[in-house]
Amino acid sequence: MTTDLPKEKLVEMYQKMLQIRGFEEKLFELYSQNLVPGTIHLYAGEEAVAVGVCSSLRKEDYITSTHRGHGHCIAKGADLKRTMAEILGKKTGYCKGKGGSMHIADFSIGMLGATAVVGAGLPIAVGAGLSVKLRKTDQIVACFFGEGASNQGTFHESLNMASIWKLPVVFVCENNLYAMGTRQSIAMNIENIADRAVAYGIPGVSVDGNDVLAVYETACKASERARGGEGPTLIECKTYRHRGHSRVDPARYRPKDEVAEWLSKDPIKRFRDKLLRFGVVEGEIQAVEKEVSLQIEEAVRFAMESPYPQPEEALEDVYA
Amino acid sequence: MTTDLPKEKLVEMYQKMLQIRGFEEKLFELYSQNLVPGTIHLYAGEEAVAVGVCSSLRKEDYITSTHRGHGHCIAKGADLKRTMAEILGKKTGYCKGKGGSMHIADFSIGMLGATAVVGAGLPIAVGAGLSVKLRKTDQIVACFFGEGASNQGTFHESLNMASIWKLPVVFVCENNLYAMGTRQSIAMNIENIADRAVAYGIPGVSVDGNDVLAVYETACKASERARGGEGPTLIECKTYRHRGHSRVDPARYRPKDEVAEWLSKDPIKRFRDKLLRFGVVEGEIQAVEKEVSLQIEEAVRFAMESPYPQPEEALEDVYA
Amino acid sequence: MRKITYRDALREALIEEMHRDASVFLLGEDIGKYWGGAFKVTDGLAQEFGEERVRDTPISESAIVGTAVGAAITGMRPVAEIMFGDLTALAMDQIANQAAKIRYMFGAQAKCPMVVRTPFGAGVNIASHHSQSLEAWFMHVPGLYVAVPSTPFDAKGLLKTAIRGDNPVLLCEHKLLYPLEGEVPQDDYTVPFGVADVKREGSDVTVVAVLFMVHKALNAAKELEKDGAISVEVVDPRTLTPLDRRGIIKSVKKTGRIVIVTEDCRTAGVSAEIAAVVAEEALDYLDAPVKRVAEPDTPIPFSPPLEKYVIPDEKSIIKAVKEVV
Amino acid sequence: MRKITYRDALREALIEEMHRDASVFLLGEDIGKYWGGAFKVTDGLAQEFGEERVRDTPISESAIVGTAVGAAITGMRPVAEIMFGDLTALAMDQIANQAAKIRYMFGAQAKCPMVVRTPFGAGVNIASHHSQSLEAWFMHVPGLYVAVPSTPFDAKGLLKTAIRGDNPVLLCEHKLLYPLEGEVPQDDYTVPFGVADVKREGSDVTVVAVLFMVHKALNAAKELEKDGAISVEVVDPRTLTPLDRRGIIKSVKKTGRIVIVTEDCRTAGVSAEIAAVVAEEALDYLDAPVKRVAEPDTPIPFSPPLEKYVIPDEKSIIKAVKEVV
Ligand SMILES: Cc1ncc(C[n+]2csc(CCOP(=O)(O)OP(=O)(O)O)c2C)c(N)n1
Ligand SMILES: Cc1ncc(C[n+]2csc(CCOP(=O)(O)OP(=O)(O)O)c2C)c(N)n1
Ligand SMILES: [Mg+2]
Ligand SMILES: [Mg+2]
Repeated sequence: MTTDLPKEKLVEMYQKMLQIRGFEEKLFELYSQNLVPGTIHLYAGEEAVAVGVCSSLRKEDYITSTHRGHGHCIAKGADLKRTMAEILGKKTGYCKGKGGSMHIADFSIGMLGATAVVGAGLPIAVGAGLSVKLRKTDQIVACFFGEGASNQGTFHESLNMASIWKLPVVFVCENNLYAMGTRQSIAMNIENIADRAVAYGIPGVSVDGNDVLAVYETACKASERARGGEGPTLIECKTYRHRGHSRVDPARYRPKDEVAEWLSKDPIKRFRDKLLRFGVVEGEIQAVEKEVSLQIEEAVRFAMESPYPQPEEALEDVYA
Repeated sequence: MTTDLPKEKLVEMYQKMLQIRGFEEKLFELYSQNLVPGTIHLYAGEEAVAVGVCSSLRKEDYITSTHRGHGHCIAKGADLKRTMAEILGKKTGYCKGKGGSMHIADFSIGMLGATAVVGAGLPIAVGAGLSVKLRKTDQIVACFFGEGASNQGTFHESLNMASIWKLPVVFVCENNLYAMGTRQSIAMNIENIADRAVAYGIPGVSVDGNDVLAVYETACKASERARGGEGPTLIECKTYRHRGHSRVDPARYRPKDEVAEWLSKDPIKRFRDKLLRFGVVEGEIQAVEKEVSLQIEEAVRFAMESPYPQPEEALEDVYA
Repeated sequence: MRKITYRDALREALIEEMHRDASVFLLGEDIGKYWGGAFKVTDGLAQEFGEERVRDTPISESAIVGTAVGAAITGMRPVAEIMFGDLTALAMDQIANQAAKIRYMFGAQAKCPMVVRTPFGAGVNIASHHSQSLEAWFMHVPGLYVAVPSTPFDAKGLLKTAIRGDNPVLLCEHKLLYPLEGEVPQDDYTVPFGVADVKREGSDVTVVAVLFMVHKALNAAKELEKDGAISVEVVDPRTLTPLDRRGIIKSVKKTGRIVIVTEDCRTAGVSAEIAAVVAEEALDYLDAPVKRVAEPDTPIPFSPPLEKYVIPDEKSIIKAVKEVV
Repeated sequence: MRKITYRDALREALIEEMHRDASVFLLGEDIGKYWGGAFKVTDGLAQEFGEERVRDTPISESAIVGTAVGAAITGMRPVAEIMFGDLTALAMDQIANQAAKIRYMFGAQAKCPMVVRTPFGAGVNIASHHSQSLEAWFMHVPGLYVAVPSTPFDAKGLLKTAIRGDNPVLLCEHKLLYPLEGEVPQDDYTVPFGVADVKREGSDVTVVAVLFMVHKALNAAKELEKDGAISVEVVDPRTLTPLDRRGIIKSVKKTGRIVIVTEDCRTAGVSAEIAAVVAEEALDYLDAPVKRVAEPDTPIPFSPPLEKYVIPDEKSIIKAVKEVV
């Protein structure tokens, strides 16, 4: 496989993937030390999806996200420090500590927020797409959701609506094979979520979700289509989460060899090898890796040192 | 076209279709005389669907129904008198006057009731199918709904669930081209609702919904499949309502020639011609027609003479 | 002053706001040129503003509201119509968990200026799925405003306030109010949220009523004045969130008695909250127990005598008033 | 008597009822052998009863409840789990418009014996979409029963009553109660609906509390007894529908004072209905205004200090009690 992408873009994509991975691994650690309140759903293993898709977007484009949202956030360009601070419940976090891991958002970069109600983000993405159309800008919307979410009624209503109105929405299904402990085959009778596109008269594509360039290319086509006023696309990215559903889940429901197989398809490792083949030198890669690990350390420090909000702030921000 | 059906069955189907038509036309009349409270959604023109499908069912099989439910009710074998009484709000009606036109039901013949929330009947049909499976009877469930309802989230969730559990449910989409004033093409980007079956890995079939024998044959196949434990089928019956959406709707949104074309495909007229070709003699047909019109008159008389419920009965039947 | 119907007052508000602000648009089932809304509130608007801004939707209540949310947080001011109030149940997640919470959850990064218009109420024999009054559910949703106009004047003024505001609003209409006529100024005006309106002054008893019940309360008040010379003050909160607690309490302090008349079913309804407010904040001024006049705890039945029996009427209001005076 | 947890008490009820009656079955997301329920209430049940009767579902809340409805009206006794109470919003139509109304609409032709189990409550920092207490919505749904067990004993007994009854029941659990231990008899028993339980006798003030708040009320009562020698009676309604109004009023008649403690947000919450009942039916016995202790009208925030601030605690209960005594 070759690519026409400039080296800088490739390295930037690699950097983003590393940021996500590093961020999640650090969170895992902090959680074990009881420093993360509530729960977290880690994105490790699925980095190629968020980064592949978001690399096809412009800054002013929108994304909507899920309970597994840190990766989307970082891929869209969110600040690691404020993301980390939010997840730790700090006042300096994106949502002043009101949202936490499951409601991360950065409206300044078009990250319209994570909803923790599975499937609830889809109609919101449709609305953002409609807004774009009515305001006549050339923004587009990428809407992330899991294969489990594709069984929600909102999936159906949203894809239908986006289709009839030819809205600039790219629906990105992160098929990581499981919804909590429920394997895809228990919850639906089809192999490819992409096939569901037929029901709405829109294109549906399945892609290797652990290959960031494959995701990127697929997303670029869908983005162009969206920006060109031709309407939505459903992209299914086949991927796998490295860890349990949420921090406390040992994921015993997954066969060991399945896990091993997917770990061997680690999107970061694969992309690193590719970068070398594309002529990025080892030293350059290591420099990025070093930089990212410093960024993560800095994010943690920032978050840890940040104050909690004052209790009474709980009463603010209910109404505008 | 030929048929293997015994003459009695054919005549019985014709009779049911006539009952529905006669019932609806009479209701139209009564409504104009201010004798029907509330609103009514007439089924005239779609008789071949209810009769074709219900003729493939056994008495102990279930159906679920919609706001346009009189036809389903009659086709499943409900008593015309009690149906009419219910629609007129009388105590002798199936629901003691509590339900009316939009909530007609006859549990004694497996008619599990009409819901007026568009799309809400689908999961209920799935539940009935699951019940059958768990109780290990050989009943099946026919679930009626409109093409408009196929855009509801419940459609998606229900077909998916019925598919994964291989439930004995026949989903019957009555595609009459409109949902109130909204033409199908405004509300969805596909031609055939049957294509939506792909999303659930089940068979989807489109059939001429104004040809009662075609509907019957399609329904028989689906019913056999259901009874055989092979799971659900989605049948789309292309049909047309002769009148407006509800009693007050003049249906000006429908092009005149479209209406004319569909009126010329009147399922009752077509079936009558066929009966003659199948060797049922004119006299026999006329006898049925006469009988049906007497039945309707009797139903009206019964309903008109029946008392209203006592006001305080409003407080009964909230809990078992 | 000219008189127009409640329906026309709502339509005028939509028209004027759509002219004033290009970010206002409408969406809902059959609101467009083929039908003009099940209750004709949007009749003619698609013709005037085009189908982009007056948008017919598929039957997808959840996505209708969700789409409004997405549009609202990205710069638009959608006004969604849910054809019948009972069907808000289908959009409950998008209304209560998304629209109402989005600002708070995201630490005020977003605002969600949108309106959901929907008709509640019984009285036209369309049974259990088309007749409920569910305002109380939405009062229990922080982040959402709930408006309940009872007159053409309030309808136009509250809808304008709703559209211009930066928060999600459920505008509760009532089926029987649409044809009602009332005075509505030609000039632009708004009705503020959180300010109850004394629809009739009185001194013996406060009757708090909402939506169609305001008119039944006014009729009852007239009757009572003639009849036993009881002077009834009729207070219309106009918005349930924010609720003008001070306005209600002020009236109770004056009269010492309160009857609350709502069309929802009694238990945990709108009247419960108002009763609780009085029990907490004005107990010492009460000369008689609080009274609720509401629907009994049943679904709405279809048959005319049954339906009539469950809907509060002038008689039941008069009876309640007499019990406390 | 042996002590078991609230979680185990619920599980025992399910196991015993499934053995007793073949028509009882369970459905819900991740309730089966791979997870055993998000809060492990159904742990091991798929292994014991098989996957037909302990059925993992897709993420389709509306269809989960709708499927239960369809099964219930055709002879089964489904127990559906909605993983978090907040998600009942997605199934609101099936719960409120279908399950609760089906018997009435169809003139008693059908019965709909089903249970929806779901956990409410905040306190574990999982923010606005996983922490609400929404019991009040369901109190406002005639045709539905609403049970709110606060102890392992009540949990088992109420769940059994719910399963054996012929009506739809929302069984409200609470996340923080699952690990709570309490005495539960080995023998079969049920707890009747509509009978409040005096969890602690007292004479100076009645505190009505539900779910986890019962325990905070009991702690506060202990504190108050020591402290200022105030004798608190703690009344737990155990079911909100039917509500044991007589039981509550009886206690108020004794104490002359009432504080209502619920974890839902204040406006139009459970406490509003209870306050209204007292204001209507026991006003003359009140020596002080009714007091509500509830969450403020905000979504539930994530960060620990914020969340802690909005959840009623012993301190706020003690303060409220002191204000009325
Ligand atoms: C509507 C809803 N149902 C259930 C849950 C509980 N829950 C949280 S994540 C999850 C699984 C989601 O699966 P999927 O959509 O495949 O996303 P993934 O977690 O695999 O990324 C479930 C069931 C929820 N938050 N919202
Ligand atoms: C959930 C819901 N949305 C809207 C309505 C109002 N309504 C009643 S019938 C109808 C059209 C239904 O169209 P379709 O499903 O095609 O059935 P048809 O009337 O054509 O038989 C609508 C929008 C409703 N009753 N329920
Ligand atoms: Mg998944
Ligand atoms: Mg139709």
